[in-house]
Amino acid sequence: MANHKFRKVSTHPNQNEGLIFEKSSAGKKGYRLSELDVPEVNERELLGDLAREDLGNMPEVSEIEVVRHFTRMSTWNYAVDYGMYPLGSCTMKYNPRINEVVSRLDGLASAHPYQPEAISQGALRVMKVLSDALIEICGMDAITLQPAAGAHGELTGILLMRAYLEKQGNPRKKILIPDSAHGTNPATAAMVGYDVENLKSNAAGMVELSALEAQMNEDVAGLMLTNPNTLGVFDEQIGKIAELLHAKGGLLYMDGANMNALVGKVRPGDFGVDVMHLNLHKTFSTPHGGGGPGSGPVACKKILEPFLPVPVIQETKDGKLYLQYDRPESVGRVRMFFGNFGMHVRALAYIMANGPDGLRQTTEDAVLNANYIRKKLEGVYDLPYSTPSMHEVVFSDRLQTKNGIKTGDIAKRLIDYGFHPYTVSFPLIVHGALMIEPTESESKEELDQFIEAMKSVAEEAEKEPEIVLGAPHTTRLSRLDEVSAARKPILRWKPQAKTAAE
Amino acid sequence: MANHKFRKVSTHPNQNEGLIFEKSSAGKKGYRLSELDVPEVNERELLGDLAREDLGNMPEVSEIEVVRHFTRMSTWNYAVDYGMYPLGSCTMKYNPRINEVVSRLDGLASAHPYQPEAISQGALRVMKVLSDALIEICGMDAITLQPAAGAHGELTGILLMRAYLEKQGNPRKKILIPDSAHGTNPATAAMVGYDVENLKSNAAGMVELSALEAQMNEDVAGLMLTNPNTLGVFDEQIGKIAELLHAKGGLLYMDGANMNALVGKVRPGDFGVDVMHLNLHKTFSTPHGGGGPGSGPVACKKILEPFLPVPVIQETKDGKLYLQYDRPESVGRVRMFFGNFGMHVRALAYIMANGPDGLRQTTEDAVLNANYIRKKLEGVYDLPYSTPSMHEVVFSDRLQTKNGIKTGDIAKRLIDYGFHPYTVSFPLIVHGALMIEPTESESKEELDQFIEAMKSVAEEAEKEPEIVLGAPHTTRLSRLDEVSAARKPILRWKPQAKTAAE
Amino acid sequence: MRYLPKSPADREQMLQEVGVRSMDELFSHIPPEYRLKRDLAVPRQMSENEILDWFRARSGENAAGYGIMLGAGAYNHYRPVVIDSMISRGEWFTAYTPYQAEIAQGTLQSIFEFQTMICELTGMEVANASMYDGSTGAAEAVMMAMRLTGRTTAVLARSVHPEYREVVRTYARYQGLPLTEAGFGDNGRVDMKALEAEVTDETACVLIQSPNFFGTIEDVAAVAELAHSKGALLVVSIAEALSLGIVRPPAEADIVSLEAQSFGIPLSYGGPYAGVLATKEKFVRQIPGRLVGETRDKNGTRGYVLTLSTREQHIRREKATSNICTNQALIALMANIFMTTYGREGLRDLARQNLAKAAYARRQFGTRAKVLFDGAPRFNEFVIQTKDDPKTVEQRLEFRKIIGGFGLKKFYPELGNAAVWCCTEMNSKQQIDAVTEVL
Amino acid sequence: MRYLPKSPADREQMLQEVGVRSMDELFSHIPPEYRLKRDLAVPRQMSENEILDWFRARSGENAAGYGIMLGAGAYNHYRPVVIDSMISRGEWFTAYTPYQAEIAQGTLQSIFEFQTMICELTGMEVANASMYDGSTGAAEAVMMAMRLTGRTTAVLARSVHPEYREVVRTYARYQGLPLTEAGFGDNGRVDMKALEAEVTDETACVLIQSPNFFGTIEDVAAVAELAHSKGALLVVSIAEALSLGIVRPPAEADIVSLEAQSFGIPLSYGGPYAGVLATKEKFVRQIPGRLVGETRDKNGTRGYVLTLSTREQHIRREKATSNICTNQALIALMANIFMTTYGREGLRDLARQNLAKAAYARRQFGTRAKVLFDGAPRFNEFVIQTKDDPKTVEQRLEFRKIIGGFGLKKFYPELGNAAVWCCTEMNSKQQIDAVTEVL
Ligand SMILES: Cc1ncc(COP(=O)(O)O)c(C=O)c1O
Ligand SMILES: Cc1ncc(COP(=O)(O)O)c(C=O)c1O
Repeated sequence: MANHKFRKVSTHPNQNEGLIFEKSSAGKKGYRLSELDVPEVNERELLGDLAREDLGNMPEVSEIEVVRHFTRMSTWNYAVDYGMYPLGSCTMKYNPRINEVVSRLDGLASAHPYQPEAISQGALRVMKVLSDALIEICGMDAITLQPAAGAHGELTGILLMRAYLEKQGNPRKKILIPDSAHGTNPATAAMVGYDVENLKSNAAGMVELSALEAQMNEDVAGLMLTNPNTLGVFDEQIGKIAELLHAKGGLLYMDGANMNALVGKVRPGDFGVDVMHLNLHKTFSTPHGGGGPGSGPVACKKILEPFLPVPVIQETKDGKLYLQYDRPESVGRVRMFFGNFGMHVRALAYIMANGPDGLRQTTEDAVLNANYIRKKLEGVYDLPYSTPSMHEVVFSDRLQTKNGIKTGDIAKRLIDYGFHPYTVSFPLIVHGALMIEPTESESKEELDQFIEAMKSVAEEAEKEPEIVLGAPHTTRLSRLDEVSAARKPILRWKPQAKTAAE
Repeated sequence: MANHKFRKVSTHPNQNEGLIFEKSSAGKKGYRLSELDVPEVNERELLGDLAREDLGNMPEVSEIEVVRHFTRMSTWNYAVDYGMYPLGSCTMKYNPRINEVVSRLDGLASAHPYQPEAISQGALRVMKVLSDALIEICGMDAITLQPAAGAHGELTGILLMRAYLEKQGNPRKKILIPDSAHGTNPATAAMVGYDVENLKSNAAGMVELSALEAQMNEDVAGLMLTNPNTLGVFDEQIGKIAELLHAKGGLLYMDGANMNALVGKVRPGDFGVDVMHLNLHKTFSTPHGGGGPGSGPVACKKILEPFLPVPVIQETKDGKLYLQYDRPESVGRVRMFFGNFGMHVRALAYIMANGPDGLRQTTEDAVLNANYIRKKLEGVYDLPYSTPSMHEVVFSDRLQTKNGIKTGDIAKRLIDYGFHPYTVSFPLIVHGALMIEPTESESKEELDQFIEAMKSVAEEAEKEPEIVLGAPHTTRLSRLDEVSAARKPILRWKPQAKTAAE
Repeated sequence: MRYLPKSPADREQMLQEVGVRSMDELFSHIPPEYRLKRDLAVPRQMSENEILDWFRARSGENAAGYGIMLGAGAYNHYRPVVIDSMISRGEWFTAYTPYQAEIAQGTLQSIFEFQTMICELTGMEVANASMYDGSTGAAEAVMMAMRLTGRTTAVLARSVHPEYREVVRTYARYQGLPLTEAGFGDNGRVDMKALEAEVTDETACVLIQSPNFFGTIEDVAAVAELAHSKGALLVVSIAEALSLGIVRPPAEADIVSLEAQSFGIPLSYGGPYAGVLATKEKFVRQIPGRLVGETRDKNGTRGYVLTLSTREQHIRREKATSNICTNQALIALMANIFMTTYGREGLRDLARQNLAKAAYARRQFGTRAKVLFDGAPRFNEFVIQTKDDPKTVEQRLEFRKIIGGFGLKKFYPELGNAAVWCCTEMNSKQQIDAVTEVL
Repeated sequence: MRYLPKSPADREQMLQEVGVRSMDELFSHIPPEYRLKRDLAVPRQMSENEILDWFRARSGENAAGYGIMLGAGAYNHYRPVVIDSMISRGEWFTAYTPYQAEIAQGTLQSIFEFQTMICELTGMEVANASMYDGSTGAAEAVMMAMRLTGRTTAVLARSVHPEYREVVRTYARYQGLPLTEAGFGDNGRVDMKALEAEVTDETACVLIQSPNFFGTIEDVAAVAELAHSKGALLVVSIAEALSLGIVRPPAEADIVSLEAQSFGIPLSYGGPYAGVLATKEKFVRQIPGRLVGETRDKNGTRGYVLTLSTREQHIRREKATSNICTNQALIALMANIFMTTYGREGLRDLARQNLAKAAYARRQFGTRAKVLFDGAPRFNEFVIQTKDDPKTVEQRLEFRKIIGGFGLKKFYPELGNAAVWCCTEMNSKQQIDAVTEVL
């Protein structure tokens, strides 16, 4: 009967809103245009046979249907506003509402990127103040806000390194990347024409120094290091690592995705990093929006400044800001205009809301939360690395696999407890990884509930594994068939599909 | 196992967010004040023993906890944005988003009611243009926007009638009210010092003319008529009714809660109404917000204009608007300032979005939707009055009661189908009433799903009544015990309750 | 029309299934002479863009970005942005009154929290879900007192907001005997002698406001004693809710009528605001408006419902405690979010800043003009008597984009050029100093 | 700090349970010489109110309420308010990439709809979930063409947005041979002769933009034929997405790179915007970025998942089709809501209004200045050559609060005082006439 009930309930759109194309019918309108105050035109006359026949299957719905469609679909998402979202490395922290308000102020939101600089001083000031703050936070000398996301920042940073080395006379061939690195690191190195050489980690989850010594030579442009790395471990040998690289003329790139573990406590520029990116959508609270937009500013040391993408913001003695384009050594543009300005506004608002004291406390709370979870779940789940944790902790499913339960199953079951899962199976150096990053935004109450849930799932894995394997049980949809999705990809709706849809 | 699963899932705040007081802990802050730029003060010095000791059990939480608390609780509500909300007489139509935007424009939202008229012309213009539009829509001569809701408008309207009759020399004793009337009508009459005399309806659900003739005399101040009435029936004898009243010196008050059935098609002023109220939160799309704010403008004929509440908006020859207070015959104020201005803004935006053509079409669609439901459900549910329906249709549970199923049970079961129930057990003249008002905002798709659900529930009432009696089955909470709630009222949280709460 | 989810084909098909040939046939039972044969003379259908432009223009005709030193029943406080962010969720603002508890727990639980916080702040035992505003709330409180005492007149302090008093008079007009008033003393408080003279054994209640219209905090305890000694109740009206952050609650009152506008509700040219009534448990069955109570569902889980509705019009009809139906739920929710965001410490800190700003302004203005009613404590409002008519001062301030105090002449001719000014956390020292210069 | 949900007591207790004495102990394993012993020199902690005021001031320093007749890659169109109303729901903007399909169906289904609409509009068979923007999208498209053809150079039309070309060069720098360019003819279109000369059997693709940087609509079919005849692919970049409402889709292209900013995305001083790549089904395994596909759950119910991720960096690492990870999902959602709101008829009507406004402006401006590239059809942009330097015109327009065309000198010295102007539904006849006077 339970099922029977559910079947009926699920007939309501709120549980089963169709595709917008299935709600479309000719003549419904969700718009109205203003009266045209210039002479009407006929597109056939103006465009000839370049005029378009029709718009095919584009939908036709009314405004209330738009509102309901996107409201109903939204209720199928989990979000930070619902609760803990401990995706490791993704830093799903609170997105402050004031950020959303200031970024929508008319003078900022409606500013055209090519409007005269004289009437863009407000926007340029926002970018300048943010730039200065980020430089200070990273302990670097210069910055570009142009990159649109972290990976884009990596690309920019490695381009800077290559341009610098080329100027030294030899761009070199390889980039060293630890096996714990995020996939964007090797992918980036390849885009800049470098071969990727894997660097082993040691038992502590840090760089194996002997390996680095052995692999570092004049063919190596540098090392891409995430610090703290994806195990949540701060590499204490960082000074030595930088030395080794610099001694052989290489450069140290830091993937700053985990900068939220350091802000206000440690500055990469102080421990030998030459260039790094930041993820404003992680450390600086800009919303991730279901997959972006991001923003990946790149900060660097003086030696790399000449190569920054154009334009660069400069200030005249009398405090006027302007965009400098004439920079002969620049690597060029990585994006049109000035980057994701709307995210710059939000990140600055976040920094202002925190101040130096708030930023430090935020970092401390993030690290405290991760260590609290580690303490409470150690033993319940296998902890492959006993090295101190910073902002996140990585467990493995070793203890559960004996009952045939994998990290992915635990994750799905966690959904039934009302939590978003942690990051599954990453980093790759931990087999069956559970990568948990609570961020500073979780209260003790929420953490305790999460811990209780994780313990309960571990217990279920012992006592009733099938309930875990079958999870989630409480969602609108059960586990989705990703295999057949990839085998026979359906990447768009087509009219005939209409019948297929219930 | 299902239960077992649910128990656990329900431990997450999203399903079971506690009271804010239960999340509070000393020292958490959700605010920060600006630096004080004037000398600090000590309240003991300034207020002496009028200074407050402390704020007792007021909560202490952070901003993210505020956001999650109100986001989580919100997900326990049904809303027009989710789907059909066919509460009869309540007119739960689409609340356009542009209304929310324009009502928040700084110059309107931050206007102080006592700021000089010279810098309030924009606000006054909004009220003036809205007033003119509503007068035209009602076919009346004058209006006040001061009343804060429909019932408040009723109070104002009856006050106008009484002031007028007093001026004629005799305020009279009684108000006639049909048995189909909303509870606010008799309650209002009483507040203005009138006795309420019940007026029978005839088999068609209209006023029994002979009864009216018999009851109408010099003791009767007037009749409060809802037209179309709460049966969704337009009283075709309206002309005769007005005559009978006027002949004996009485006045006709129309409760305009159902004006959405007439806009653009029929004007009360044209069929003899002397005074009426409108519910801007029904007919004119201002959001109902879980119980208000409303807005209940009162439109009247010339003879009643001198008695309108102060102030009244006037315009000088050169187009300056001002507030006129010097009106000796006014009934006085029914509210401070000028009424729910924010709702006036929204209602006007709605009228502008529709225009004359849109308003008419809106009325037509509302009536079409109600008749479509009537047609499809007639026979499945008992239709006590075969008189033509306007914007809503009233069924009874007669066919279901034989299986012990009452209108309230059908309503609860409807929840399982993803719909908000209709209005239950009102109007009182229909025993076990199902009062259904779809409004124009429902698509054929949504209506068909609703009809299917209603049929399915009727079928269940036959075949498996217990499933209906036990409903709802799919909500976070099952049926709530209203009886014990009223017997031993707990109207506020108290610290010791902390333990009691899970 | 873009709000209507029907295509022409949908309409055709539905008309057919209903069995009529045209839309007009659906209205054919209405006598032809009443049917409108023309378009309504209202503004033509506009695009969203045009609507936005029209209202932007109106907004521009209003003062925007002015410094506001005007209170007098509507207070300019900062509104944390979480308020609009939350209430803009459709689940809150597109819901109706929570008649169906199982799918309205969000609204119901939030009202229960609101009722609780109002009790905490006012020192009362129960509070309702909301009233239209502070003025109608005060009127309903007086009517409630009449029901409770069986007496039919009341004494209003003249230091109560003049428009509140007008509303009370309108509501009470047909309830019984005419209302009387009691004046104020040199310290701005209600004149106890005058009050004593007015209160009789036919007096249902005494209505005072604290802080009152002059910003003066009344001696609630003393007035309560006087009222109670004659068997009358005390109704205390509070227009500046933030005062409760730092001023002793009127615990001696029998009924407190609060206007919550200061708690995160936009000035919005006077509305929508939210009133609320709080009282003693023993009086609960005479309180008007909605009440939310705690209960359990079939599984024993805690939940909330509308309760004690036998007081209300939909059950009691002409015998109801009031005709109120729709109240100000969404506005009360704003206040709820505001109170939650500032909380126990914040409301106090914020109130203290208001106290400091007003104290500073009073001292500064005092160097240029006469400060009235200085004999009793006040919160964020004070009365200044200038040589020139406030209207003249107003014009001078206009250049500085500052809106000054409320001229009292209109309601209190005896006070001449006096005006009541207000300073909140929104007024900078700079603004205050600028005003000082023009006084 | 108001965002942190911990009381001092909470911190104390947690530190104890973790087994450390202080916060600093949690960082003690970091070499002391690297630990910061001072406060960061960043702005002090500000109240929400102060933050709002600061940004309001910055907003005021920017042009607000100006008439914008500037396009050049960023277009000023009306944004229906439902867009922000919807994306402001936490369920949309506070979610991460939909890795866990069962609790991300909202995001996934909306992306599937987005992919479908992009296919409908561009005439392609598949589209991805989004790219950073149109410029990086064009670059990724060129790289994709190189992978597909195994060739390592490309020809860029000079009529492609100059900044797009700069980005393509940056991306392609280390991919192989240097890129070459082909100029434009008197009608503003790519010069076919020049193009023919540049395209060789090492050319992976030809990149054109249509409407191009001058607003001219390219002859896509002809360019495609030329490219294909040399075994090269055709990549068409579209910066003004609204043109697809009324201009024939570039169906002959192999890859279309679209900038969706025109679809309800604020100008926001240049970002965030949203790019998207569309192509033929047979090329799908070389497309960069995320793809959402339809599938079924265990009960056979339709659902959506991220798919074909073996193309992506997190699986393929250095062999991935791109390093892109985070894309522009929320911005793509804005475009999705925009396309849904206007829909089949609306996009066409809106595009027609743009066509009409630009045609009128061109005619009017033409009476005062020289219209260039008039030999081929255009959408809402056109090039005007004035006697005076555009900078001078700019100053004259400043008084009328109008932002004029984009001076071409910087990138096309040979065009002298030419500037590319844009007119959309947002530009009134009155504005256009005002500008005409000033030219
Ligand atoms: C360690 C690490 N590096 C790089 C990235 C890529 O950043 P983005 O997704 O902003 O491109 C991420 C984000 O997933 C990350 O976690
Ligand atoms: C017929 C009728 N009259 C009066 C009212 C009272 O209107 P309000 O709730 O706005 O006070 C209502 C609303 O419920 C109603 O339906």
